[in-house]
Amino acid sequence: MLELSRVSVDYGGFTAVEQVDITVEEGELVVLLGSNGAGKSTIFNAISGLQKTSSGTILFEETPIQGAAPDKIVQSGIVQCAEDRKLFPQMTVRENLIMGAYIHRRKRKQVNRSLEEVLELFPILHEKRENAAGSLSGGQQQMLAIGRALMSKPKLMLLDEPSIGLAPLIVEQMFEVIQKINQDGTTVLLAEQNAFAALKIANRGYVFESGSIVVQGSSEELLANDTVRRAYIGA
Amino acid sequence: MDILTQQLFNGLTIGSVYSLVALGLTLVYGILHIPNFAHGALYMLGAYITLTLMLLWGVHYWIAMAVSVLVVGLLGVIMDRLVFHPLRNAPPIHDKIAAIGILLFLEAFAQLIWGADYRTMETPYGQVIDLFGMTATMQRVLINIGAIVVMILLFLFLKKTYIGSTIIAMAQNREGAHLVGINTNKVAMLTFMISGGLAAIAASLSAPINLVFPGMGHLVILKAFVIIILGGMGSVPGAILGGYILGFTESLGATYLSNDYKDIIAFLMLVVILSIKPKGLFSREGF
Amino acid sequence: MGSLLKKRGWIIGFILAAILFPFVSQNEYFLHILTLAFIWMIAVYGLNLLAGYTGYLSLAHAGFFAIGAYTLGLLTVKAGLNYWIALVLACFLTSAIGAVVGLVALRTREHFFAIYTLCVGYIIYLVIDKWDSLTGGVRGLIGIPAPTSVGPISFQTPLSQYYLILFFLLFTVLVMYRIIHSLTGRTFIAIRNSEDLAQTIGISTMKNKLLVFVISTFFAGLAGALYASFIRFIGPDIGYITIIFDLLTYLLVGGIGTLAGPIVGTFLIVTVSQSLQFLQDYRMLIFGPLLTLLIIFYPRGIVGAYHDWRMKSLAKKKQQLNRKQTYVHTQSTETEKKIKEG
Amino acid sequence: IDNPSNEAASESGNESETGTEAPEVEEGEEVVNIGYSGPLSGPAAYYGERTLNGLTMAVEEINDNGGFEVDGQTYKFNVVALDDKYLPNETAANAKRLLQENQTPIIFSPHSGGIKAMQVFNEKENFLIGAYTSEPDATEAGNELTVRIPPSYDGYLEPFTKYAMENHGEKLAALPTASQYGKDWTEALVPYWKEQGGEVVYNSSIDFSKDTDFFTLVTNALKEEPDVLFIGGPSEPTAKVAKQARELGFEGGFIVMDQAKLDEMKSVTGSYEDLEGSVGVTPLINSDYPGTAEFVEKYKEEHGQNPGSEAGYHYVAMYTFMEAMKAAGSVDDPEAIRAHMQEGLDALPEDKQVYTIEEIGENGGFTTNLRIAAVEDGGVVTINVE
Amino acid sequence: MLIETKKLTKTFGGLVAVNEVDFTIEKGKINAIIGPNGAGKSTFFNLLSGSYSPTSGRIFYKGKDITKLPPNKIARLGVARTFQTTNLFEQSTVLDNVIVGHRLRTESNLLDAVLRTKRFKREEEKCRDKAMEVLDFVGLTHVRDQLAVSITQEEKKRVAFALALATDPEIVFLDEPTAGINPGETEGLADLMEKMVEQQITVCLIEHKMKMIMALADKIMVLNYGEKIAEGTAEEIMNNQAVIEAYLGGDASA
Ligand SMILES: Nc1ncnc2c1ncn2[C@@H]1O[C@H](COP(=O)(O)OP(=O)(O)OP(=O)(O)O)[C@@H](O)[C@H]1O
Ligand SMILES: Nc1ncnc2c1ncn2[C@@H]1O[C@H](COP(=O)(O)OP(=O)(O)OP(=O)(O)O)[C@@H](O)[C@H]1O
Ligand SMILES: [Mg+2]
Ligand SMILES: [Mg+2]
Repeated sequence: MLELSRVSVDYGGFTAVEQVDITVEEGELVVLLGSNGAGKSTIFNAISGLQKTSSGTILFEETPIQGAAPDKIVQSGIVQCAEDRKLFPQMTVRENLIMGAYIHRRKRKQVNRSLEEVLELFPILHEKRENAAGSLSGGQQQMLAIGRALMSKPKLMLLDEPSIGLAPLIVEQMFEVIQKINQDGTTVLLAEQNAFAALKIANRGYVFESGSIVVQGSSEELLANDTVRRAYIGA
Repeated sequence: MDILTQQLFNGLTIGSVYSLVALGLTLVYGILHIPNFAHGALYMLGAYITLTLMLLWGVHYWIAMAVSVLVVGLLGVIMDRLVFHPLRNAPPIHDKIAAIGILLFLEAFAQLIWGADYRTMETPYGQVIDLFGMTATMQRVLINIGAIVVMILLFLFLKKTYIGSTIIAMAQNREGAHLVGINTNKVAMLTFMISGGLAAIAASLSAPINLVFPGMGHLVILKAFVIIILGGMGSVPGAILGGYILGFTESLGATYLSNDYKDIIAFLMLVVILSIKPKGLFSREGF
Repeated sequence: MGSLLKKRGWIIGFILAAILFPFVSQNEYFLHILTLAFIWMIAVYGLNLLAGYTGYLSLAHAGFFAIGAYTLGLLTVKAGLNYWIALVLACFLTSAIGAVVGLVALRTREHFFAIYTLCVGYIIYLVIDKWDSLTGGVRGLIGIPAPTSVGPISFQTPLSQYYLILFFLLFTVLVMYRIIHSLTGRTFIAIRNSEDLAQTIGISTMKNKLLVFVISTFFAGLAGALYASFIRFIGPDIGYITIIFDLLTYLLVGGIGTLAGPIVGTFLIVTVSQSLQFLQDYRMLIFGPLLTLLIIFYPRGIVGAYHDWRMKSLAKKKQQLNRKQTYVHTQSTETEKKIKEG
Repeated sequence: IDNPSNEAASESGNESETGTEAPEVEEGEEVVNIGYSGPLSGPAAYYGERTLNGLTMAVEEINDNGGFEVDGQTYKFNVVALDDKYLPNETAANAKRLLQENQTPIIFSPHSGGIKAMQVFNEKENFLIGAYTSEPDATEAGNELTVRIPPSYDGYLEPFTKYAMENHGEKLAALPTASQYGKDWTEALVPYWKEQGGEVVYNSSIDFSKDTDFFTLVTNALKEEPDVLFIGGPSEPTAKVAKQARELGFEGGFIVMDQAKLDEMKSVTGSYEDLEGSVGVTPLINSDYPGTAEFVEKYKEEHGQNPGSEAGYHYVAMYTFMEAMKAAGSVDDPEAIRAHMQEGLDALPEDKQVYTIEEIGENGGFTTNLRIAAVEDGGVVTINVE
Repeated sequence: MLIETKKLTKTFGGLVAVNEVDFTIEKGKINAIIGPNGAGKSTFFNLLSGSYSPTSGRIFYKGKDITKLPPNKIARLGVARTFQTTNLFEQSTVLDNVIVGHRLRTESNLLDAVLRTKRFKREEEKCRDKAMEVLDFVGLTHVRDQLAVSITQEEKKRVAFALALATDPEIVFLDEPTAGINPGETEGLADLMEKMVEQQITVCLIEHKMKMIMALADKIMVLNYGEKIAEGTAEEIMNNQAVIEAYLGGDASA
C-alpha cells in the first residue's frame, strides 16, 4: 500500500533521514520506534507532503506521491495526526471535526455520520463539543486530533506519538482506539516512544536511530530483541 | 434640515467606506497575518480601473465596477504569489516593509499610467434626493446599501460555507489546514482575491463622492488599520463595527467638538480603548 | 551572540573610514548626505534596541524624533536657551514622554503594540501640525541655530558638524554595544524570546521593557535634536509616518537585531535612493520592487545574510570534519545491525 | 503658490519632462546649469511637474534660439531637476548636490519647507533661490539671495470681498484648505470681511489629504445659512467642495482662494453652473497679458492641456533671470544677478510676458498686476480692479 | 512546610480548572502531582508560580502570603519552574540561554553595563560561573556552545532544568519533564531530579509516567476535574480505589 524506498530528507545542510525503506501493507498496523530526534516525525511529514524529500521515492497504492502537495495527499487517502496536534484553537471541537472532513465536504450526510461516530468514540469530545479547541487540556486535544483525522475516512493513518503527555488510563484507551481503528479497516502507521504498548498492538515495526533504520521485524521479534527492550522499553 | 440626522447619515456613509476597506484588510491581516500597507494602493487602483473603463470604453458603472473587482482581486493574488507567499515564514515586520515597497511601486505605476492629477468619476447616480429631511445624493444612498449587502454576503460566505470556513481554519493553523487536505495556497489566494475585490468595491462606490488620484489610498489605509485593531484583528463584525464607530466619531466629532482636532479624537479613542482593553474591543481572535 | 563579538573589527573599520572620509573627499554634498545618514543611524539604533532585542516594534518613533527636534528648536528659538542645554533637555523630555507612553503602550503586545504606537505617533504628528501657537503648525520652525562652540571648537562649518554628529553616532554605537553585551542585554533578549519564561526566571518584564522603550526614545530624541540643528528648519512632516517607514526600512535592510545592521542598512538605502535620483518621477518604480526583493531574498537583512553565510561555511567545515568520524561510526552500526537481524 | 506637501496637485495624463536634455553646445558656447528641487514623486508630484514644465519650456526656447549672450560669450541653459518628495531635508541635500556637481547659480524650489531649508545656507554658499511660495517669511526674513516669484494675496481681499458682498450678502462661512496658505488667507480675509460690515458665521478648514468625504464639513459650514462660502486649495478638491455645497442646497456665491483656478474647477463640476457666482483669480487661459496667448498655445501643444499659473510664473521667472544675467554681465554671480533683477524685468520682451511683473520689491518679491474674474451666466467674466 | 495552598481555586469562564485545592509541599522531598488530562495540573503550577492569579484561595511560601505576587517576585523568593513545552531561546547558545537565569540574583543595571563598572564585571563573571556550574550539574558541559535549536529533545529538557536551577531556587516545579523522552533517557532525568534533592532543592513535578513517579516521589497528589481526590505515598496512591478508577486504570502496574 505504502512503499518508501531510499528516502532521504535534509534540513538545510543536516540530513535528518537517510536512505530509508519502509513498506506498509493494506490493513496492517506498523509501528516506528525510535528515540527523540531519530527522524520519525520527519518521515511522517515527508509522507504527508509537509516536508520535501531530497531523494528517494514514496509510492502510495502504486503511485508516486513524493513532492505532491499536502492537500493532494490527503485526498488520496493518507492523513496524519501530527505530534503537536495542529488543531484550530479558536474553532470549537465540533468545527474542528467538521474541518477534518474537508475532503468529503460535498457529502453532508456522510460528514454528519462520521461526526457522530467520532463523538461516540470520544465521549469527552462530545461533552466539550462547543468549547474552543485551544481551551482543552493536552490529552483532550490529542483525542480531538485523532478524531479530526478519522473524519476524513483515511485509507492510511499516520499517528505521530499519540500517547505523548497522556495519562496512563488514557494511553491505554488510546491504544485500544488505535487498534479498533485498525481493525475497522484503516491501515495505521504509528510512531511511538512507548514501544511496549505500541508493539503489543502492532503487526510489524521498524526501529530508527539517527535517521536510519537499524532494526526491523514483526512485533514478536522486536519484543524479543534484547537491544530493543533495553533501549526502548526500559524493562 | 436637522443637523444631527444629517451628520448621522454622513457618518454612516463614511463608516460604510471605512468598513469595506477595513474588511479587506482584516481578512489578510487577521488570517494571513500580513499587515498589507499596500491595501491602500489596491483601493486606489480599484478606482482607477473603474474610471478608465467608464471613460475609455463608456462601460456602464456597474459593469466597470465588476471588472475592477476582478482585476484588483487578481492583482491581490499576484501580490500574494510574488511577494507574500515567499515571505510566509518571515516575521510580520518583513511583510510590512515589503508591502510598503509594493505601495511605492503601485503609486509610481499609477502616476506613470494615469498621471498625478485628480480625476472625477461621474456615475448615473448623481441626483440629489431628499431622504426624511436629509439631503443626499443617490450615490451616497448606494454606498450605504452596497456596503451592507457586501458585508452580509461576506459574513454568510465565511460562516455558512465550507470554503469560507477554510479561510478561518487556515487563520488558526496553517499546517493543521494542510493536514485536513486544504490547499492553503489556494486559500491564501482566495483571501487576497476577496480582499482586493472589497477594496475595489469600496473605491468604486466612494470615488464619485471624492476624487481619484494616485495618493487616494492614504486617506483610508491608516484609518483602516485603526479600525481593525479597534475591532479585534481578523474579526469581521469587529471591522464593520469599528468602521462605523470611526465614521460617526468623525462626523459627530467635527460637528460638536472640533473640526481641526477630529482626527486626533479618533486616534485618541483607539489609544484609550487599547489602554483599557489591550486586545481590542473583540478580544477573542477569530470570528 | 558569539558572532556579535567578532564584529568588533568591523566596527573599528567603519570608524576609521568615517573619520578619514573628509580627508579623501571634499565633496560637500557627500558630506551632507553622510551627516544626515549618521543622524538616521542614531534613530535606527534606538529602534533596533527596542524592536530587535525585545521584539516590540514601535511605530511611534518618528513622533519621538519630532519631539526631540521640536524641543530643541523651541528651546533655542523661542526660549533662547543655550544649544547644549537645549540638546540635553530635548533628549530628556523625549525620554520622559517615552516613559509615559511606554507605561501604557507596553501593556499591549505584537500587532496591537505596533498599531497602538502607530496611533501615538500619528497623534504626536497631529498635535505638532495643529498646535500653531507653539510649533508654528504647517509653517514650521525656522532659524534654529547650529551648535554653539565648545571652547575653541566651533560647529558652523559642514565639516565640523560632520564630526560632531559622527561623535554622537559613535557614542550611540558604544552604548548599544555595551548594553547588548551585558546582562541587561541578555535580559532584553530573554524577553524577546518568551515573556512568560522570562518572568518565571525572575525578570520583571514590564520594568525592562519600559527601560528599553525609554532608552530607545532617548536616541530617537537625540537624533531629532541633531537633525533640527543640522537642517536648521523643521516642519511637522518629520513626525509623519513616512519617516518611521524609512527608519524601519533602514533597519530591516541592514538586519534587525544586529549591531551593524543600522549602519549598513541606512548607508545602503540612502546611497541607493540618492543614486536613483536620475530617474526622478519614476524612481519609486525601481526603488519599490528593489526594497521588496531585498526583503524577500535577505529576510534577515544584509548583516543577517552575512552571518548566515559565515555560519554555513563554518558548518560545512565542521561537517567535513565530522564526516570522517561518522564514517567510522556508521560502519560499526552496520555490522551491529547485521548481527541484530541475524 | 505654495502647495503644501499634503495636497496633491491636479490633472494631466501625459508623461512629464524632467529637466532638459543637455543642450547641444556648439563651439565657443558654454552651459549654465539651473537647479530645481521639488516633489516629482509622491502625492504632490503633479504640482512639481507643472512648475518644472514652465521652467523647461523657457529653457528649451532659449536654447533653440541659440542661447543668450553675456559679455560677448554665448551661453545655453541646462535644467538639472531633482526629486525631494516635498521633504525639506531632501531639498537641502539636493541643493548641496546641485552646487557640488553642477555649480548652479540658481536653484528653484516650489515649496516653503525646501526654501527655508536652503535659506539656511544659500547666502554662505552663494546661490540664488527661485522661491515659488507666497509665504511672507520667505522674503521677510531678509535673505539677500531669494527671489519670491508668485504675487502675495493681500491684493485679492478687497475686490473679492466687494464682489461677494455686493452680489450675494454679508454672511460668510470660511472652509478653505487646511494648508498654511489657506490659514494665512483666512486670517487675512476674516478680519477684512468683518471690517467691511460682514459677519463670519463659520470658520474652519478641510484637510484634503486626510478627509475622505467633505460632506460632514460642508454640512457644518452651511448650518448657519451663509450667503458666501470661502473655499480654496488645489482646484479639483475645491471644486468638489463647491459641488457638494450645491448638493446640500447652498445657493450663494463662492470666494475662491487664488490657489484654485476656475477653469480647472470646471473640469470637475462639468460646467460653470455649479460655480455660478464665484469670484476668483482669472485663469491663465482667460488672461490677456501680452505673452499669455502664445504661451498657452505652446504649452498645450507640448503637454496636451491648459497651463496653470505655476507653469506660467516659472516660465516668466526663467526669462527674467536670463535678462538679469545679461544686465549683470555675469552668469555665475548670484549677488550681481539679484541686484539686476529689476533691469531684467524691465528688459523682458512683451511676448514673453505671460504675466506682467512690474517690479521686484526691496526684499525680493515680485509684484504682479492682479486680475480677478467671476462666473456669471455660465461663463467667466473678467472684473476690473482699481 | 515550604509551600502551602489554601482552598486554591481557578476558573476559566464557567469551567473550574482548579477547585479548592489544599496542598502542602515539604522541604527536601520529591512531590508529584498526577491526574488525568485536563485535571488542572498545569493550571495549578501556573497558579503557584504566579503566571495565573487565583480566582480565590491563598498561597503561602515559607509562611509568607504570595498569592498576589507577580511571577518575577515569586522567582526571586526561590521558586523556579519549567514549562510543559520546552521554551528556550532558540537562536542563542546553550550557555547564553542559561546565563540569564542568574540575572535575578544580580544588581547591576543599565548604567553599570554602559560604564562597565566593577560590579558589572563581577556579576557578569558570577552569572557565567553559575551557568557553567548548573550546566555541569545537569551534564551538558559538552554542548554549551551549540545553538539551542540544534540540540536534542532530551538535552533541551536538561537546559530547561539548568535555566531553572540557575535562579538559585529552593524549589523547582517541573511540568512533565520527561514527556516525549524515551525510557532510557527518562531514567537519566529521574536521576537528575534525585540529585537535585540531594542538593537540598525541593522538587515538585507533574508526570504521567507512573513507574517513574512511583519510584521517585515521596508524596503524590492526585487531581481529577480540578479537585484533589487523593494524597499520600506511592503505595497509598497505588491502592486508592478512586485513583485507580479515575486515572490508573486496571492495568496500573504496567
Ligand atoms: N525544521 C527543522 N529544521 C532543522 N532540523 C530539524 C527540523 N525538524 C526536525 N529537525 C531535526 O531532525 C531530526 C529528526 O527530527 P524528528 O522530529 O523527525 O524526530 P522524531 O523521531 O520525531 O523525534 P521526537 O521523538 O522528538 O518526535 C532531529 O535531529 C531534529 O532536531
Ligand atoms: N487559558 C485557559 N482558558 C480556558 N480554559 C483553560 C485554560 N487553561 C486550561 N484550561 C482548561 O482547564 C482545564 C485544566 O487544564 P490543564 O492544562 O491544567 O490540565 P492538565 O492537568 O495540565 O492536563 P494535561 O495532563 O493534559 O496537560 C482543562 O479543561 C482546560 O481545558
Ligand atoms: Mg517526532
Ligand atoms: Mg498540562
